[in-house]
Amino acid sequence: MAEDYEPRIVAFLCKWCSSAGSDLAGVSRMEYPPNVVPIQVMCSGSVSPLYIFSAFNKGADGVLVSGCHPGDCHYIKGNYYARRRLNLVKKLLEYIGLEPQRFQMSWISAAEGTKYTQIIKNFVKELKPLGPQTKMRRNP
Amino acid sequence: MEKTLAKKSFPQWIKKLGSWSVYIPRKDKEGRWNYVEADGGEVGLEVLQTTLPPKKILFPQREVFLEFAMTPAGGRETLEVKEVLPDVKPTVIIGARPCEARAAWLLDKVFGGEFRDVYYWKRRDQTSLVGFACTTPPSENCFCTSVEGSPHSEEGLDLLLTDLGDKYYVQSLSPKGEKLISAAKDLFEEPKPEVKKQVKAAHAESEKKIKRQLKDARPIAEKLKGMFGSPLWDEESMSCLRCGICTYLCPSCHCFDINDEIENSSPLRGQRVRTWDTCQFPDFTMHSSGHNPRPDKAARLRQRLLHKFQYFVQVYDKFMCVGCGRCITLCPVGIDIIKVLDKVRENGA
Amino acid sequence: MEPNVYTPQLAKIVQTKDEVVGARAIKTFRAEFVNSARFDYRCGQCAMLSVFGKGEAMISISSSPLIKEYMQFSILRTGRVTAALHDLEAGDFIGVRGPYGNGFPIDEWRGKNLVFIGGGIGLAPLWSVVQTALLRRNEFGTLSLIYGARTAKDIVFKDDLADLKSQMPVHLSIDVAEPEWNEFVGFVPTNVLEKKPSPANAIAITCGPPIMIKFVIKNLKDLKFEDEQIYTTVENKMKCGIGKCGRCNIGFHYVCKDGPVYSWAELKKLPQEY
Amino acid sequence: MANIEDLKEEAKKLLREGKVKYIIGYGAGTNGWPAAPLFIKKHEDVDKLVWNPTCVHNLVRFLVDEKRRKARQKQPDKRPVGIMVKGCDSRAVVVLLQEKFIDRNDVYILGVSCGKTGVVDDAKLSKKMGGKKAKKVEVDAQDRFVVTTEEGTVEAAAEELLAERCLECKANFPVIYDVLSGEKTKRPLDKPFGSLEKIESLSAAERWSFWKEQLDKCIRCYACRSACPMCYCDECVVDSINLAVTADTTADEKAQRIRWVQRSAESSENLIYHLVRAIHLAGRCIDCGECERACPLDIPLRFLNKKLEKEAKELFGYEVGFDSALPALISSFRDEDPQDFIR
Repeated sequence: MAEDYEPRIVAFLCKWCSSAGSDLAGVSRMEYPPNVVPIQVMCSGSVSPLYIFSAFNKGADGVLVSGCHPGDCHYIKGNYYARRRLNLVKKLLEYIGLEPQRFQMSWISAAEGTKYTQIIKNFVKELKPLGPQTKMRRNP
Repeated sequence: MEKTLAKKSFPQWIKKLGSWSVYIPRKDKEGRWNYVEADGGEVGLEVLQTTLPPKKILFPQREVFLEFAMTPAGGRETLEVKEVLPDVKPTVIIGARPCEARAAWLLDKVFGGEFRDVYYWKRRDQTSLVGFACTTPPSENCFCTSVEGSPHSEEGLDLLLTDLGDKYYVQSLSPKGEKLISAAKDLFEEPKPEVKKQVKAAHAESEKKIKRQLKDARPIAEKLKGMFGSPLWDEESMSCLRCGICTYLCPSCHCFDINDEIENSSPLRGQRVRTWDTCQFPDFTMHSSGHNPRPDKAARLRQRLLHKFQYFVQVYDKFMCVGCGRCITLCPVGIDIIKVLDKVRENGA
Repeated sequence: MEPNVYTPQLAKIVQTKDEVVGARAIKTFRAEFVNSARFDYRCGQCAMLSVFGKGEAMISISSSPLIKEYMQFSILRTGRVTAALHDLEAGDFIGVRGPYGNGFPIDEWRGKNLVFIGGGIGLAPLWSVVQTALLRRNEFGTLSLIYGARTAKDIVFKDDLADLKSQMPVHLSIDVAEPEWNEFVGFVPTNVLEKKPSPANAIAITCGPPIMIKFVIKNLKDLKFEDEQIYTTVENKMKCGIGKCGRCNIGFHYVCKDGPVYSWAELKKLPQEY
Repeated sequence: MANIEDLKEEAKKLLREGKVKYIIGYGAGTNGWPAAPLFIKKHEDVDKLVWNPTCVHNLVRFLVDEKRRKARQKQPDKRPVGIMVKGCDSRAVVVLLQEKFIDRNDVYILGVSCGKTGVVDDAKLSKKMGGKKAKKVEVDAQDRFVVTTEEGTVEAAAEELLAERCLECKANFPVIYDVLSGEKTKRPLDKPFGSLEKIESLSAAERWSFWKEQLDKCIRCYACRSACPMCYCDECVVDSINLAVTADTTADEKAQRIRWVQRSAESSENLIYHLVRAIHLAGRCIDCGECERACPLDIPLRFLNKKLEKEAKELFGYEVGFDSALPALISSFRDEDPQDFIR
């Protein structure tokens, strides 16, 4: 794999927790790879599977959806719906043969700046050996 | 020019057509026939009817018209537009049916004329059609003889092969056909006199074997002029699912859509693309205001039939239907174009 | 190299003018060809305008063919391509291909009194004929315009209409009464009945939404206009503009090629599918 | 298979008394297939109703058309529509009721039991008949299929010709009905998701090449979407152009409509279209197999929805189309929903 290959990750971060967590990481000047294109959403429950498929279609190498821990959701149950729906998305993507590491979900609270950087670091580490995502990408 | 070609030397002939890109019929696992690029593998000479007609090669589902890109140059971005023409190798489609070649001959009329469609003709001029005369009807629903075609019609064909058991009687119908023969002259022999009689008999015999029939197609075309408001269209389209099968798989249907497809939004880069379209989808005719001259499936079934059996007849004096029966065989709810037209004929009779 | 009917020529927008702002915005563009290509057209013909990345839209050329310096399009903001067109300013590039359609048979109308009846953006296709008639004024009898819009704000070519009043009777109307509106209030077809244009040696040309055309034709018939004296344009959805893509047909006519201009005598014989 | 004389009597009564607007049932097919959907308005025509193993269509799709037709009429006729449903079709009615797309008194359900057999698969039938056309297919006393062609009749064991979904049938008689014709026989169900194993056992690379090869065949004729009773949206998110425009749709709405998928039948666009359709059917698809049967290119679409149906059952204990009071799969959750995949 070309050493300089840098995977591009699209991350849907819930505004109340994960996005705040990533801001905390930034404010605390924590080091983490710059591969992420963050998209702030009001709740992880509002992330439609269509956004995930479309991100891969437009060339994302990895997609992350991150929301509040169960029980912390600003809208009470948004993350519970997300947990069920995105589990189905993950199973479907695996079933058609997409590398399972490419789609990840995580719980990151507003206080977990370090966990955010850790997840991004791991994600980049797992994506690097896979190389660019060409399966769902529009005319690769 | 007429020749004969032994069946066993068919594969060698295909090998000799190296400078052509050759499409041959092949049966897939599910038992469906389709045209595939020749790969030295087995040639399905006993082909019946392919699901997708040769139209998919002459008039592909996707055709790039032009590419556009916003290139940053000297501060101000300039728009660069580049026309894209298909660069097509000489192509030959082996195993087309006379009705499908007749459909290509109809498409020639549509895409020719005043505004020649350069994309279609780039492919059409390079493509030769080698037809198999239908000694046995390819489908249960063939009715080519009712729409002025026949199992051995020659329109649109460059070579017509008639199966005589161990050999084919080869009729060359165009300069392209002759080139295909001269590419492997040694495989072709002069036909013996009695072979001509055999072919005539085989052709006559094949016409009798056509299974379906649409009586008085021309009077129906005339009668359709007065049936625009008839309730018949509502009744016959009740079970229609409004999908695109009957049009996308029809060898003579040619409606299309033109859209800009974006690869990158900034800086803008994309292509203008022609894709297949069908009068059966609601937004085919929907105005930007939401007004739709054809609001329901009755109007669309009427359009599909009138276009083929009245409008095209009025403009080109030919039926736009070649009687291949695909729309009958593959309609998920069994709407049968012959039965609907029978009802038109009997309507108010 | 065989000419490719689908490839647009690049044109540069030289001037834009906001005719109507707000919900049903209308903007007028003047465009010049980049390589000053020859593009002679007849009044009433249309051109397929391209905004690359968005698509194409068939727009009638609203300037008179006698004006050579520029071509003018007045466009209602109503969808993907027209909204993109509205975002463009002078200096931007568009694609133009055409001219398409049969145009108005203006030469056959020599010596006749011309009655123009427009509704909303329908005045754009009419404008090409109005300008041409004015430039060849002595070839025609009387000229008059009956034009209506939904509200006073929606009226197109406001200042042009003002100085048009000095050259021909202009009867404006809006659908619903407004405070400082003192002309006719009501739909255009009713205004036609009100103004009672005389059918004697006259040609009536009407463009607008399909529903308006239907009733204008009915009322003109009540005023004893013959079928051959009434002309209109059919604005079906168009994509190719050259009678191939199969969507704009009424009967065996492709409106983009065999139309969009029809006399009622011809249109009456075709299925009412527009 | 049930003889439907009792159902015909009921249908005649309904039409005579004007209790239903019309009846959607199965009638003699045209030349494509022995049976076809039939719409009956007059009680004299009820005798045209047939019931045999070639009644493969899921007629519930036409309830979607009925709703659209009513929405377009100024004074719609509010009477219910009579509809013949098999076991699987009846579960489609349950889902439409569950999603409040139709109201229970919009429909008068004439249920028919498949008994111990089911409906035939067209590919298996034509392979068995060696391409000869089957004029009629019936079930004899020993629950074997008797196929009549031009050259006489051929017998076959049910399993040989049964449609794939019938081999995994979960309801061989309707779960909801106003009238039921035929017995409530319970068929021994072999492995519920047996057919999935073939694909699930493949490696990821093999699965990808399988799905890529299959979905590359798609020509985007949308027959799968048109045949599906659950695909009833007026405006499909995947279809880049079909937008339910009304007089008050603003220019901005039309201009800013996102084209999620392009119209070209390219690999990536076909894949996204089929993935989005599959995920929209999670917990809604009742496996009537119409998408696969309608597909002219024989793409095994059932296996996309079947996978999600299996996950819904195994991960969330959710079974489709049995209880219209149940909340939908993706608008409900349980505390014990698995979250091992979440970091």
